Amino acid sequence: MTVLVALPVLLPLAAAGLSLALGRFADVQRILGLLVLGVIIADAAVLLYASDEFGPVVLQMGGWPAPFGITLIADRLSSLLLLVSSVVTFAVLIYSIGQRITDYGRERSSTTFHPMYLMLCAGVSLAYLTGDLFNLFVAFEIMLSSSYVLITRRTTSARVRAGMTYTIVSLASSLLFITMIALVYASTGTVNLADLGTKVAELPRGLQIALALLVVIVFGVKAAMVPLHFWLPDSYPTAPAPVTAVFAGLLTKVGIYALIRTQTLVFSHAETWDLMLGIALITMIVGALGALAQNDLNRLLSFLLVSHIGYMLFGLGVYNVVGLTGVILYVVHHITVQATLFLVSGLITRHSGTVALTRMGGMAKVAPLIAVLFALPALSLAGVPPFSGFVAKLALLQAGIGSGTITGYAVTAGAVLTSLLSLYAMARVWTRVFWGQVKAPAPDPDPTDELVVGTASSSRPMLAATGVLVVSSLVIALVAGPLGAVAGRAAGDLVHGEIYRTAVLGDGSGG
Amino acid sequence: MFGFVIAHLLVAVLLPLVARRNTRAAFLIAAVPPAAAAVWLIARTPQVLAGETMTETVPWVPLIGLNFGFRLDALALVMTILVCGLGVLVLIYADSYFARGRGDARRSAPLLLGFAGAMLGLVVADDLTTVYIFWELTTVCSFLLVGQAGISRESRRSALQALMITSLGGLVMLLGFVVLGETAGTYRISELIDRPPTGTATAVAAVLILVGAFTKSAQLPFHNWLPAAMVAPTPISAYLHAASMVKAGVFLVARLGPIFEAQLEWRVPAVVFGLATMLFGGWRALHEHDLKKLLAYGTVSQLGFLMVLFGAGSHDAALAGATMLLAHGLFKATLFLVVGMIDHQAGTRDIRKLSGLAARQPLLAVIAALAAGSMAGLPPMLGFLGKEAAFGAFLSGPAGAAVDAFLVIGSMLTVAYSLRMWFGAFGTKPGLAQTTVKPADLQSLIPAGLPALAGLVLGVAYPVANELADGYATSYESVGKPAELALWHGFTLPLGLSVLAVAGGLVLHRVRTPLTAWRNRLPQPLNAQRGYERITALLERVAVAVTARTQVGSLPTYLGIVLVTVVVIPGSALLIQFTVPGDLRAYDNLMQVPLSLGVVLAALAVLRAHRRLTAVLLVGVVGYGIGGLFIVDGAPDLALAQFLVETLTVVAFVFVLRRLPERFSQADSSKAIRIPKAIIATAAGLFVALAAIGFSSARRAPPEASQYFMGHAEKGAGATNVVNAIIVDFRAFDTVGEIAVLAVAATGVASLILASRYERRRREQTQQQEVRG
Amino acid sequence: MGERTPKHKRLVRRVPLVIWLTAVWVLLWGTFDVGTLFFGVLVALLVTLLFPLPLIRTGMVLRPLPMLRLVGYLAWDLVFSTLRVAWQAVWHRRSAKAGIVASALRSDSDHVIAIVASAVSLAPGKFVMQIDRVNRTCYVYVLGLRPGEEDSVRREMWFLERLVVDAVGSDAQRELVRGEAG
Amino acid sequence: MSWTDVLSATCLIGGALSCLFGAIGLLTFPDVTARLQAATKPQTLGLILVLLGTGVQLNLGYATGLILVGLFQVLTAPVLAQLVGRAAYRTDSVDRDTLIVDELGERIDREPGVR
Amino acid sequence: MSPSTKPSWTSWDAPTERWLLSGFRREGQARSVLLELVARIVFPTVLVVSVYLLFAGHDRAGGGFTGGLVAGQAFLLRHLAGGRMDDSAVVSMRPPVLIGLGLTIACVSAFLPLLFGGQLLETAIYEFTLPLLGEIKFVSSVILDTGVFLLIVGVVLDLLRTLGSGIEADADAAARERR
Amino acid sequence: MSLVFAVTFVLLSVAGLLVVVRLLLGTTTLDRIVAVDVLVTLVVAGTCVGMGLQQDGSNIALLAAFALLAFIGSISTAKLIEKKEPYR
Amino acid sequence: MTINLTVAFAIAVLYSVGFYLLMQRSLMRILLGIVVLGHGSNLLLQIAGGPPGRPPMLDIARPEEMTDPLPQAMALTAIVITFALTTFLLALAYRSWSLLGHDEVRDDVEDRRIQRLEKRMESGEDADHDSTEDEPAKESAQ
Ligand code: NA
Ligand code: NA
Repeated sequence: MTVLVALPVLLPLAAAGLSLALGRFADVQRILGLLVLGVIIADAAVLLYASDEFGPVVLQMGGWPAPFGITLIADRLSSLLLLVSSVVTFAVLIYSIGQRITDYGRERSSTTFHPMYLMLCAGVSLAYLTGDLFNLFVAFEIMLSSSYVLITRRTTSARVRAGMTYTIVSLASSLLFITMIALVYASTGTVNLADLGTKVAELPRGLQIALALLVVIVFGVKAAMVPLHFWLPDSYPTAPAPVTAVFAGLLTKVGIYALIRTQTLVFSHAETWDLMLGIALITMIVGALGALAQNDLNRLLSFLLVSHIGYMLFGLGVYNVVGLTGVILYVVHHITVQATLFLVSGLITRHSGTVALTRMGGMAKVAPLIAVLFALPALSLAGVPPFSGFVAKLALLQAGIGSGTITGYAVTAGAVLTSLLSLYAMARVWTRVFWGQVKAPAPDPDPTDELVVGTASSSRPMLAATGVLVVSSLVIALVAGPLGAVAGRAAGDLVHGEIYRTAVLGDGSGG
Repeated sequence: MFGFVIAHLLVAVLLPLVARRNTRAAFLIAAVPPAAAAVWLIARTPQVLAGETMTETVPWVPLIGLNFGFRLDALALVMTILVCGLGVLVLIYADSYFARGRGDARRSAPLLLGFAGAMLGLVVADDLTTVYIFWELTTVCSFLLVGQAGISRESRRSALQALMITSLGGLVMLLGFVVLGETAGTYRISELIDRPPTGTATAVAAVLILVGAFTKSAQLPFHNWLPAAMVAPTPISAYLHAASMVKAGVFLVARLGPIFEAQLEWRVPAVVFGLATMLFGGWRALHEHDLKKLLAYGTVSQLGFLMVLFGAGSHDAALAGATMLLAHGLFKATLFLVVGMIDHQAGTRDIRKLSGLAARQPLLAVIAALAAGSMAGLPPMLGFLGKEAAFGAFLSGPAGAAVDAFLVIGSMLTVAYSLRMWFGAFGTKPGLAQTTVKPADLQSLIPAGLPALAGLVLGVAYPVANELADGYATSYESVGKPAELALWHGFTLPLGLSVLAVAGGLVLHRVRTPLTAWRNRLPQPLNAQRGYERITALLERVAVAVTARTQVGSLPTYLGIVLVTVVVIPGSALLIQFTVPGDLRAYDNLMQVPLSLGVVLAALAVLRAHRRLTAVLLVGVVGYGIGGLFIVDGAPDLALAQFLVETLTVVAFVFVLRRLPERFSQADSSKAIRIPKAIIATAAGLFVALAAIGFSSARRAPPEASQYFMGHAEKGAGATNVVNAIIVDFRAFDTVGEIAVLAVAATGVASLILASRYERRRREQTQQQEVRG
Repeated sequence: MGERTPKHKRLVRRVPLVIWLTAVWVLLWGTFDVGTLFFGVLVALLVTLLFPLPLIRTGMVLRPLPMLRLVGYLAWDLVFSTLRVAWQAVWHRRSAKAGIVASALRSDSDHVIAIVASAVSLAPGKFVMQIDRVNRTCYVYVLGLRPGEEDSVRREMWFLERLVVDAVGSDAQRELVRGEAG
Repeated sequence: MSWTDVLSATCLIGGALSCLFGAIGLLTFPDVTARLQAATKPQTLGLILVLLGTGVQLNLGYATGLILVGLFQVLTAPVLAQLVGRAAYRTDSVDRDTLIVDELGERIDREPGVR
Repeated sequence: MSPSTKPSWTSWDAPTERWLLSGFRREGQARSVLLELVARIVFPTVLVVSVYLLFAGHDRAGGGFTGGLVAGQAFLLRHLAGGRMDDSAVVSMRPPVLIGLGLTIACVSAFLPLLFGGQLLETAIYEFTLPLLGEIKFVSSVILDTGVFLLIVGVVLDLLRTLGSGIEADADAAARERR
Repeated sequence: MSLVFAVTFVLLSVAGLLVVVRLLLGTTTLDRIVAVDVLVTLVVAGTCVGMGLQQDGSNIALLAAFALLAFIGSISTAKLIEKKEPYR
Repeated sequence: MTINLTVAFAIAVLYSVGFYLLMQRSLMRILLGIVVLGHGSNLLLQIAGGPPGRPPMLDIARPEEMTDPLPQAMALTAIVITFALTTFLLALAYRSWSLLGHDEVRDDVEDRRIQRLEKRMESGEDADHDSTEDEPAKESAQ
């Protein structure tokens, strides 16, 4: 049973190794990838059921008790995010395979994509599941390093700059991460998260605050919170659609997850966290305004991504069960929807040959299916009911109003404004891309690169994969009731860290 | 009720499958769900009027109070009859209106049905969250219906404007709902009415909710989206922008009025803005040449009227409001459909081009006359009943008198533009050729005629109307004897006001030409359309300005900001609490001094290096020095790894440097850039060092984990080298991850370096092909 | 280029390497017992067979006594030269002169030439800057060279060549070196 | 102090001094080739002496490993000298004024095609 | 490029025999008799040292990681002395395959204890006595270490293939194009 | 005996710092390569002395690896210097 | 357990130098900055374990005189990871050089476009975003 916790990490890692070794057999790579990700979905579902029903599933690696060995733990939050993430990665893999087969035929293998993609999945899974700060660092590095490779794969001159920005900023934040771990270890002598919860509380107050803030910055860079967000809109948009989709959907959320996990388990806040609320407000507004200034579809979506990170920080800032419930719901919703939108953007670009909004038009007539595939997640992102985004947003608004502080009210108002601006941005995309006169596709700006745009049509697997994600986001809305209940319980677990701590350390105090 | 809503939406979702093949069938199929709902509702009327309300709750996300709560009471009944009944008629009308097989038709059928479903859900909602859900659904449907294919820039703009303004209101309203719901602890409207919350929060909620109602119901200053939305096809205007959607705002005020009965913050703005809107809309309608625009401003005016009635918060006003709600829906739908037919058959709806239509289309003229009469408040139409009740509702007190005075002026305007509308459309104008028209078909005439007829019938059968309206009005306690609807109350003041209104209207209609000329000379400081455009332009400006300043696109700046954040935020927290630890020593092992010195010197020298290779070697020395420090520390494993890795790193650099220029390409940047960078870097470096001292001084006990590892390495992990035991056993999982990173990096390097080889190969292939070809 | 050698003979020629590698293994573990030896041979065989180096007919013969002489000479040279250079480093500094002297060797064997060059280079003061393999010439850089000393450098090289050939050279090479020297 | 200690002390001090003189030479000699001489070779001797000095202090099992280290050093130092020296000569890092004889240069000049 | 066909004086020291690589010579690869002699001795020696480090890691400084890196240095030396790496092994294995294999071994080794009823990544220690060889201790985590070792060797070989030979090929191509 | 070790340490440290000075001065890259090589040799010697001081030779293989590393790093850089790229 | 001043000073310098290099435009300098930062952080990680001691090997030292083994293991992992990412970035620098002919991190094209747009807006030329339709489209699609 407990081995199920390690599968989402070890399986893709082993599969990545095999995939690397079998680089010349394209079909084997594809089947291996789909198979492993499929297994992870099932595994995550079981973990979610088990953790919700019987409490966190804990695996002490190597049989060494916590806090000595490395603990993997699937509680409600991590298994929920794991489930959603694996659905997204699965769908994106289908999309990517479809794209490659459409453009290059079945035989052409791509030696790096599949192993790197599996590594990325392993890293994401590990980040969710690990109960150890240093292991979390390792998880981040697996995830990020494979993302570096994916974003610079077959780079063209246009993309190499983006790859640099991304890689360098991520590396800088990784180095801060290591520094933070060193400080943590220097002061507490442990890196087990559950153990840290008790040990950090014994530190002098000033050190606690400094440490908590440093942690916020380290994960804030990954999560793209303003003012640490700059790198994101400069780098994500250039990558091929499936890569951007996974990045946008998952990587920032892993940052958010780490932020939530550490801020609830290791540090604790007695009341509403005004600094975080302020950051949330700025993030929301700066991101939304950034989106309005863009003419590039992918950049617009990237800025919206930043903006909506603000929502998640908002819930964390409120720091109570309602707020955290909202965050969890929002993360679940946003992973799906943001990934979907980038996939749709990929479909649009294939048709139009460009990402410049001003050069597109009339696509609703030419490609009505894409129009539908865009409209639903777009509305969801804008928080329009009855889609998943609305449910999450409502929970956050309730938390904000319920916080009873002026900051809370201000951020709630900001959230409403952001919602309006998001809708405006989406509606503008709609009016420019899908309405108006039909425009002829622009020629492929770089025919030598791997990405085929402007000429090819989208294949069935690509549409199907996007459709699967759209349906997933609808399903999230449909089952929002039970989902909300689970999220609520997960938020309760977060606020009362005892459950996690007991699950990891046992009933004793960790000896 | 939920079943009906779902049925609407489901059929709407599946309808495109039909619409793709056969648009006619699509409209007729689309008419089925509203028809069924209408029949069912009408069958329910007696029970509802008997006070037997039906409720239904479908939980969605109970945790956050998100439920589908429904309740069929008198107000809901009135609205549902309007929504479903008119829905059926409009769909039948649309079937003949839209040309067969056109994209507009394919799109419109499902959207109209979906809209009907949303509207139905909205009017029977008994939960604030439910209200909001359907509210926004109608907004989205409206956006898509107004924009259609968005071919013209005007249609795109109008659709966007309607969307943005109503969404703005919707979101503010949602905020109000949340405030209200969180204050009262329930989102259920009927519960809120039973136990109305009080206090500042409630007042805030009231204002916020009113904003939503104002935008949706096109009240000043948000009115302008409605006339702009007239670019939509006529059946859509008739349904959305006359009969149903724009009513949502006033409906909401009607629905929630009893909760805020005691709040002045609710009643005063509603009445004031309502009156202003009524007058403004009527005034504008008086000058429009486009029949649709004329009707649209008429709608604005009527919505203002309704806002006054529902916002006033009394039994009598509510009675008048419910009556007018019904009346307006009936006559305005008819008028829009009639205009649609004129447009269709005459090819224009400009009253300056239409002439002599009454003779050629007598039936149409009669239908229009019935509707216009109701609009003007002529007896025995339903409109008359409503208007008279309205005049009667504000008789007490000076405030009431003032309201009444404005209402009368508004009604004069209404009479005037009703006349203008009818004569403009059907009258014979001197000096204008008779307009040639195609005959209207029955499928259009019947849907247009039925509501007009209903207005007449309900006016005559005023007890029925009274019963319907009173069912809602009783949710307010009446002060004296409750008013009743009747055609004849005797010679009362309201009757006099009615007469005054009609007479004034006639006069206004006569002097309309000089009036228009005078109006055109007036300066127009208050133009809502320009205001909207200004605001959006400002938004763009702000967006671009903020983005241009925050997103500078320069990596050094970004990294600088990250570092400044590190120094400022946790750094200040650290500094405030920093105390020099008592056990601070200069060194622990003498060898640390020369090694550190070497490391420091080499590191500083890197900054001054101009040759790449020199810099690399210096960094290598730093690495070897660190390795030396590791040895001194008693970490041979680490030192070994450090030396090996350092060497490999240097070699890797050297491999790459073979191809790169000898010196760094970057010219030395100016002092103005270098110095801030140096300051930031130094501050950040000092922060880390200080933090290292501060944090390491906080630990008192040796780490348990390490003690455990030392105790268990030999027996448990089979190793006397504890570090190795940790690497391959205690924390073997880290090792697995670490080698994964290595594998990834190697793969990435290969993918980057070999890319040029692939490109070269491809280039050579194409060259060869060119040579051959 | 492959002259066909029987397989077993080729294996035999790998034996010295296997012995050397086994010795290294044992040196590393620092324990001399059957187990270490067994695994040493195993590892040595594994390395030799997995990464085989091309076989070269060296004709080298190891002669212990001359070998000792060579080592002794090198050690002495190392110490002596170090002292000399240290002296120069402290007292002569910047005025130190040098020269590059061409010195033709007599043996025509990669091994001998390489070993001689290495041996010369080991001690401070001089090193082989370049070998002209075809012309069997070493270009020796000599620190502190005084004018007219070129021939003594060449003589020293020949002396060293003789020591090397005596220690590891084949009989034919010894013949050659002695003949020319005589 | 046993005789091993005396031997060990001599070796250690001698080795360290050798290293120090090498370092001084590295600092004071005028050009790369001279410094190369001065630096790398005394290090070889110094290292060997230090290894020896330490080796007699340790027990035999450990000391054997030191032989390997010394062997590596002896093997690799000449190769490095040749490569660095040649590179210095080629990149004109050798101070020609200090060379009283340059038979390599003469030979290269005699053969015009050779770079 | 001068019109002369004479090789640069730096290649005068090319050995006359094949010292390092069987049956493979590379155009333009600078050779040096001293370097090749040393590489010929040092290369297998260092491989033995690396294997020693792999097994000695349990009790002394070392382990799969350092062992692999040391073996990598051996290959690096060979690359410097002799050029291309592909033919260096009898079993010619592309570096990515080696990397993949190493990673797979490491991951699979995590699951092995499950077969014997242990925990994931648990270590089993087997001690047995063999005739002649004496007491042998086998610690199962050495499998993980071996995976690490292989992977690291693969990584270094891959770096030599790409950063080493790959960039050199680019340089050659650039030179050809310039001509 | 530990005095001898200490003196050795000091001498080696001084030598190391002198080498670092050369490293910083240059003037050519080859000088720096030589300096790095010497520096690693000094670290090897220092480590060796340290082992003697602690009477613990269990990590001698480490020294073998170090000695080799200095060599490999140095020759690779030296080879780079020697190779004059035509584009320069 | 407080770390000593010598090492703290070294850490301060290493981090400062690393951060300064990180803020340069030359990718090679940035890369060196990352390597230096890596050194600094690894040193910090190792030092976080406490003062120097004997190597943590059970057969040659007693547990109480050993250094803390856990930071060593973590620092080892960190060293490897830094190395891996360094080589990757190095390859990226090379790729950048061979594609673009330089290895500098230039500013983002699209961000620059928005800054130009902002300048134009300020000078009042182009207030309406909708009219960007006529603007020459962005340099590339992807
Ligand atoms: Na392309
Ligand atoms: Na072990």
